[in-house]
Amino acid sequence: MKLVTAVIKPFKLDDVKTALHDIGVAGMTIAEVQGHGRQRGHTEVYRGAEYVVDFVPKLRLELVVDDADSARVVAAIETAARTGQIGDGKVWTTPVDDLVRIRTGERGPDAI
Amino acid sequence: MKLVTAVIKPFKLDDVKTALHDIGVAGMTIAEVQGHGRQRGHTEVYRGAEYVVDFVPKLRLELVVDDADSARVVAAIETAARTGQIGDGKVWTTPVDDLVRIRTGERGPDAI
Amino acid sequence: MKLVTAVIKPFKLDDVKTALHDIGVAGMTIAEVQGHGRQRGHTEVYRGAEYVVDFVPKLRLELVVDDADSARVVAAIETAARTGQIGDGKVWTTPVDDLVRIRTGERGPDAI
Amino acid sequence: MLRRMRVDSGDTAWVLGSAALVLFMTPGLALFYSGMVRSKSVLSMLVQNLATIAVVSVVWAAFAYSLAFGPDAGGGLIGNLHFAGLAHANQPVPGLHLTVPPLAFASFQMMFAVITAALLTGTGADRMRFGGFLTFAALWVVVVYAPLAHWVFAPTGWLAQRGVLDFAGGNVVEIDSGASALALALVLGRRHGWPRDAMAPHSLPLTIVGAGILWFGWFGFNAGSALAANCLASQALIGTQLAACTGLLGWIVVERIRTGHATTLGAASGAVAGLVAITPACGFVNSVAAMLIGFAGGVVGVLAVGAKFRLGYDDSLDVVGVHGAGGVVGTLLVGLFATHHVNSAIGARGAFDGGGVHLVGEQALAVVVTIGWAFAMTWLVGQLVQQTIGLRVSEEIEIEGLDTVVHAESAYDFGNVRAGRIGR
Amino acid sequence: MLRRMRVDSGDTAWVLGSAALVLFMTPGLALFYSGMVRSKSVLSMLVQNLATIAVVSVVWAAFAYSLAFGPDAGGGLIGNLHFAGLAHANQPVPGLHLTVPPLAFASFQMMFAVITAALLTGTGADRMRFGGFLTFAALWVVVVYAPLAHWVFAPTGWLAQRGVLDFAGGNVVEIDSGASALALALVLGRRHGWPRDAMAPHSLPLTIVGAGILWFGWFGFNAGSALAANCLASQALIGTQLAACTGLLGWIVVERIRTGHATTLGAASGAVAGLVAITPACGFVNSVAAMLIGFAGGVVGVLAVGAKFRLGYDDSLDVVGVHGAGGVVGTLLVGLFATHHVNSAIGARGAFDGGGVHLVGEQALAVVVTIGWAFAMTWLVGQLVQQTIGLRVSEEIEIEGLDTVVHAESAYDFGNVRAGRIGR
Amino acid sequence: MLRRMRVDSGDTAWVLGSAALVLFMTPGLALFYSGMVRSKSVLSMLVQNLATIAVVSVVWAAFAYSLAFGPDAGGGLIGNLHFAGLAHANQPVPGLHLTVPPLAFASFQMMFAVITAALLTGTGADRMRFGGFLTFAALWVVVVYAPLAHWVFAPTGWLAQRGVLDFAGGNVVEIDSGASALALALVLGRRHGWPRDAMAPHSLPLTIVGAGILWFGWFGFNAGSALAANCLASQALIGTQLAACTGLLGWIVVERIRTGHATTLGAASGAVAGLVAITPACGFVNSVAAMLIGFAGGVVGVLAVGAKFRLGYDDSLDVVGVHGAGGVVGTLLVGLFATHHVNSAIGARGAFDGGGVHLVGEQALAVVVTIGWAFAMTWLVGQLVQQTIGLRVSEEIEIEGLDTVVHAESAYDFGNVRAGRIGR
Ligand SMILES: Nc1ncnc2c1ncn2[C@@H]1O[C@H](COP(=O)(O)OP(=O)(O)O)[C@@H](O)[C@H]1O
Ligand SMILES: Nc1ncnc2c1ncn2[C@@H]1O[C@H](COP(=O)(O)OP(=O)(O)O)[C@@H](O)[C@H]1O
Ligand SMILES: Nc1ncnc2c1ncn2[C@@H]1O[C@H](COP(=O)(O)OP(=O)(O)O)[C@@H](O)[C@H]1O
Repeated sequence: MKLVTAVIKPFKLDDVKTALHDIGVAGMTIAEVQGHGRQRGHTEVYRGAEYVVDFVPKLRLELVVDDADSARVVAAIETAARTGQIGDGKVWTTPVDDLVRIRTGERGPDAI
Repeated sequence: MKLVTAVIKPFKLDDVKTALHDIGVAGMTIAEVQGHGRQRGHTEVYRGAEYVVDFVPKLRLELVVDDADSARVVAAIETAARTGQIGDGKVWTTPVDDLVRIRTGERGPDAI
Repeated sequence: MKLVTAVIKPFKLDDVKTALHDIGVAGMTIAEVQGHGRQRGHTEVYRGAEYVVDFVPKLRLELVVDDADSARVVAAIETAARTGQIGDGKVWTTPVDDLVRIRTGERGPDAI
Repeated sequence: MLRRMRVDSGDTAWVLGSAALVLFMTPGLALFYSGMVRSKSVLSMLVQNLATIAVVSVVWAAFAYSLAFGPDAGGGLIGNLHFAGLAHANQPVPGLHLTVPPLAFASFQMMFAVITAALLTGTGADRMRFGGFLTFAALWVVVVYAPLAHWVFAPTGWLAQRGVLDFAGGNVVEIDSGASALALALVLGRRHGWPRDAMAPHSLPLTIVGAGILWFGWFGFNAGSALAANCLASQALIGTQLAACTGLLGWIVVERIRTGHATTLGAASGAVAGLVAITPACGFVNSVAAMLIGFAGGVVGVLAVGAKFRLGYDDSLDVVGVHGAGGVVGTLLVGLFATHHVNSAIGARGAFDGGGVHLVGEQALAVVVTIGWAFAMTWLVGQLVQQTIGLRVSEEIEIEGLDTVVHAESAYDFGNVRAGRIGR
Repeated sequence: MLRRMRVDSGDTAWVLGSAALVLFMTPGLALFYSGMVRSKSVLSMLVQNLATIAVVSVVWAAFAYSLAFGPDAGGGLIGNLHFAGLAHANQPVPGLHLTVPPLAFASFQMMFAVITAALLTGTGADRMRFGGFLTFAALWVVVVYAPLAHWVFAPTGWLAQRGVLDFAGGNVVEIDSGASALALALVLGRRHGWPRDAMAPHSLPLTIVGAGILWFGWFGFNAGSALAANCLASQALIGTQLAACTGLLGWIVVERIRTGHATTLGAASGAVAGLVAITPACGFVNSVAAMLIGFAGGVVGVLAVGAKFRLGYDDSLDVVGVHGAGGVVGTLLVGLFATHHVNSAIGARGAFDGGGVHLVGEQALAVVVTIGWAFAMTWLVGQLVQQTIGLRVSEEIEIEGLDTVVHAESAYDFGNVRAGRIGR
Repeated sequence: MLRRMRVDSGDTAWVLGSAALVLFMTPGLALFYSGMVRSKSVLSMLVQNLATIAVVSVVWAAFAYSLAFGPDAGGGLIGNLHFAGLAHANQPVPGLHLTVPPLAFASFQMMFAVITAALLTGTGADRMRFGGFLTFAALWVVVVYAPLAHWVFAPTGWLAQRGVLDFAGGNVVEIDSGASALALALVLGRRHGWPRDAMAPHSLPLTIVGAGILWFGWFGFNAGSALAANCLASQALIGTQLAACTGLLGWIVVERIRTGHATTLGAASGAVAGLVAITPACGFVNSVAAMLIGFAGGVVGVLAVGAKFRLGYDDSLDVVGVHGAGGVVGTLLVGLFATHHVNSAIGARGAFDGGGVHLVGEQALAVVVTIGWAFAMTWLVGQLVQQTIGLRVSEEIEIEGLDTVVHAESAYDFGNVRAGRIGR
């Protein structure tokens, strides 16, 4: 199995979720994160002092998927999350040794 | 070493923490996340309009553990987090190349 | 490629970010997390009842880096985040199979 | 001038206190509204309301007060500029026999103009330009509000002369803002994603802070409109309270039946709807009638807010449904329930007090006139601003959120990450 | 009727303003309480309070006011239904020589009934049924509150006739709510996880918003109880302020000694405890006595809130410890400190004003009667509701949280994830 | 004593209501300030303000009131202890011809002392010791505030005798707090990371809750200072409103020009700056002058807050820039705009009312005296506390945050992780 981790722009969540549903993937875990990279943060003003907020709100999606599915999942996320503007984010894949569904104790791909 | 990642129901945290303490594991890092899967979100009402919140609050636990411990850790989490109801969550295990304790610079299993 | 994950004390973020910039690393994703380990949480008082908050606020940094860079990145974080006090946190490294930049579709180290 | 009037200190204390209460309603409204928007446009809502207080107060002092309450310029249509700049504003308002200093009255009325304009921020949530709205508000208070206030509130106004009864602003404030909101919603167009996306409130506790302030302030609004601390003010106060209560109950009962849940936002909205409905009536009806009117306001309110989904206009925070509908309900029911037992000064009695349908007719006329005037003129003013300096931000800004882009601020920073550096 | 009374505009302004202030206290209480609960039942606390305002106000107007302040039906035990539906409510209350319109008095007293019932929401935090509590509140205000108000506040009531002194509700509001809260806590039972889990406040700033409103409103509560704007009201106001201050200091000093920390919640709680303690006393005692009474209230409060852990009842937000204990302290200390220098209208003087123990005895009697009555009757009413429609939600709902399950809302949505779609 | 005075119920209602309003300002200030600090020291700000209310009120009743308003002890420099402990406090204040009970006046003035001291918490944000500050505040109100109040507010004070005009506290409250804040900032030193780190507000909605309360309360502060419900109070009220509005506009216009953005915090700050500037003037100037003074306050405020970065003192929440600068602006402009058309009781007329430069000179003298006195004495008191019990926490505590370390509480807990156990 693979763990697909994607960092995306928050307002793209709905599109990504729909794209994943369309290829039959539903299970995922999402965290609100702050990104840092090429995309610059915005400037804020606080009683006349200006400062740059270096971090940009992003969402981080994690999906454990079957080896066979991982390329499709990555592709689906990629397409759905793309705006073409800087800061669209990343998707990376890492190996998973094992997975358990807590409710049933099922293991491996069955637990996805 | 292994990285054990668990997604659990929030109100089970105390039980899981206790179970882990019981097998001698204390170090972990926890994030508040939103889960999506078989468990349906709840319906909310906003001035007469009804909508479904698709995400369910979950906690995501991360523990770097010795290879030898990983099965026990997974089992402890599994048992403590189980309610038998849909949405109990997942536990997965991934390989870790290296670990450092920042305070001392210790490396590998000593740093756990 | 490697995924470097670091758990640090929140007020060290600025130092760590600067140290990483200095070695040419800018991209990272940050989450607010709660840590549990040797460092004890603080005691709070609620209308006369005292209780311990078992978790300590930490930041969790994630960086996908080139294999060649990973040791330098770990070292930079280690040095910048160290206070020598208990609770400084951990850095661990895990293998990454693949990485995509959503904006361009670039893959592998080029996408970092 | 003043020396010729009898100033009663108790009445003055009440009207000054009421003016303060009504002013407090606008920050209250800002909180009420800002809790209802998503976390990316919280501050835009707050600052639009604060700046509306500023702009409208200044315009009011400059000349809108005079247009509304100055000596009639002819036909009961508009006041002249005798009180412009609050000059001569220690002279009595023609036709009003006040026992309070005219400046106390001018202050009290200023706060009414302020909150009426501020209500419109709710319609434009998430997408309205800051400068554009302030320009709009300045024009609106002169073009739309001041004439209506003259017609209804000034004793020399043509609707007042016909015997239309509006104790505390059912027409001037509530229907006016509701009809104007509809026009503004049409000028602005829908939000990106509406009506598909839920756009749920980001902080209902903040909304309840605002609702509490509104409820509190409304005692000044309604009972202060007696312009004296007397039996009439007492009746207005208890009627206001009871209508808020039955409005709340009406709303959540309907909601419970329709969705299975009584909601917090529903309770607060129902209280506001009840308060809106009793606004024109509280000085003319008894306590039992007040309960019925409030209940009607709540029930009609919850039904009316659903209309926007069917009709397709994005009145974001339901100014039409709550203020417009509630104001119509209250204004019409005055025609039924007004009684000289409560207020011996009224010209015509309500239907249930033996007055026949005459008063109902006058009230209905006022409703039609107010809706027509407010809708048409607001649409014109809105288009004018839209076509010149612009009234709506770009879609890009709307998606990103007004707070960071327009106001360069974020509402909240609870965490440990955002901190920036100054001067780097 | 009214024409036979002398209505003083200054007194009326003060009482109407005070009625508004006291109403404002209940949204304030809602915020005070809702900040103290966990984030999953914030809205349940808010909406329970809002709906309590509605239900109690309507019941009050319908007949509870008449039971409390109507012409005595016999023996000083209860009023008759002469004022039911606020009919004849512009007639004077028997025995009260008011200079304000009776409806101003009725409004003012309505707000007292509202907040007393609302206090009980604090006891049932996190687990109380919405509909069940509203039913309970409606019954409670008739069965428990109205008789007590008659006994103590109505000049014809039997405790008032004996010379019991209760300026602004030490018995009727504070001890009453405290003893009722104890009974309700027993009926409801403990929360899941109590007393092991900390159940810490989710937003202390929200609690302080509420505390500020309560403090502010309490001036209306206490100084408004003079029912006139005069020297007595002034003494009541400054005594109220001083007692809030010393209550705050008393609480945090004890807390600092016991835990090493002075807390924000402690400061707010101490201010409330001081305000509670001075409530029965502020119109009878001088400023120095007010400071002592407030201090006693704060010290006793902080000690009393710990009792629930020892005794094992889950009075979640400490209505017993703060209102019950503080009310007893204040009521008894009136027996010592009441002086005719402050209030020449009192029958018996306090011990320190040369009155011996007579007044202390009467006050103690009132305490015992109030505790006994409120506890017993509330227990009965609570059981009645519990056994019929139910007063407590299931454990499943309690764990999940009342907000999402019962009210289908979430208090906060600061992030970017939750957004749903309408009509999918 | 009291019987010899004519107590007017309307005036009393207004002054009691105003006292309540001014008290409400301090919780409002606490919220205003606490929204502006980072999430780790929110509660420290709240509890410092609450405890300041307590300490200052008690000190005020104990003797500061007497020092300020007691019979002059000689030379117009200080009052004697005749009113200490509020003994004889139902006797009239020498030189004041009040129509309200002296205790109403004492209450009203108590709230002024409270908020002036509370303003200083803003300077010490994030790093001030709790106990140290309370000690400081107790000393400060006696050593710094009470003498100034005597000089300016008591008719027998030496500055009052010279004809210095300060209607509601431009010197006594605003310049006083501003100059004291500067001294305190120097005694405390800079925060860790200042001025490099942004230290942005953690919750601007909370700040706006506070700003709304401040604005509302300021009507009591300013119009209440007429000490009667009359024409003068009405003028003060409308002038206060207009100055708040133009202050808001002045601030955001400058901000827009300088940074391209009008901010929410800027709007709130500008309103406060306008309110500050009109405070000394509102009972002496007409509405147009009030608008100009408010505008000047806003513009000077936004320029002044930048000064700390250039001069290098860390006045964390800008007490110097907003209150100090605004107070100076308003006090001096009284010299220009004061007119006997508004207030026939004034000795000298302003320059534009044909009074020449005399009044300007007196006002300038008052400014210089106030700044000198407040700065010097506060520095001494601050050093005294700093060197003895300490006024600043350790750097370790400062970095960790005052809330958890000093007060053992966290402001917020929105999540599902923190829950602890009791008694483990
Ligand atoms: N090397 C990295 N490791 C982890 N996350 C990264 C990395 N680089 C970028 N990110 C995440 O991806 C987001 C987008 O990256 P950015 O460089 O701004 O734009 P783009 O991916 O379009 O070039 C960042 O905000 C950050 O959250
Ligand atoms: N494939 C997956 N990858 C990552 N997280 C998952 C995946 N599937 C489920 N989850 C997480 O586990 C939680 C529970 O999953 P769900 O399908 O609802 O119930 P169950 O595990 O009992 O079948 C989800 O809310 C989500 O956080
Ligand atoms: N085994 C682990 N797995 C994951 N995170 C850990 C682990 N051990 C510690 N942590 C994280 O590191 C933080 C610091 O660890 P702690 O044991 O308190 O101090 P130190 O690393 O200085 O010995 C913890 O708060 C937690 O977030």
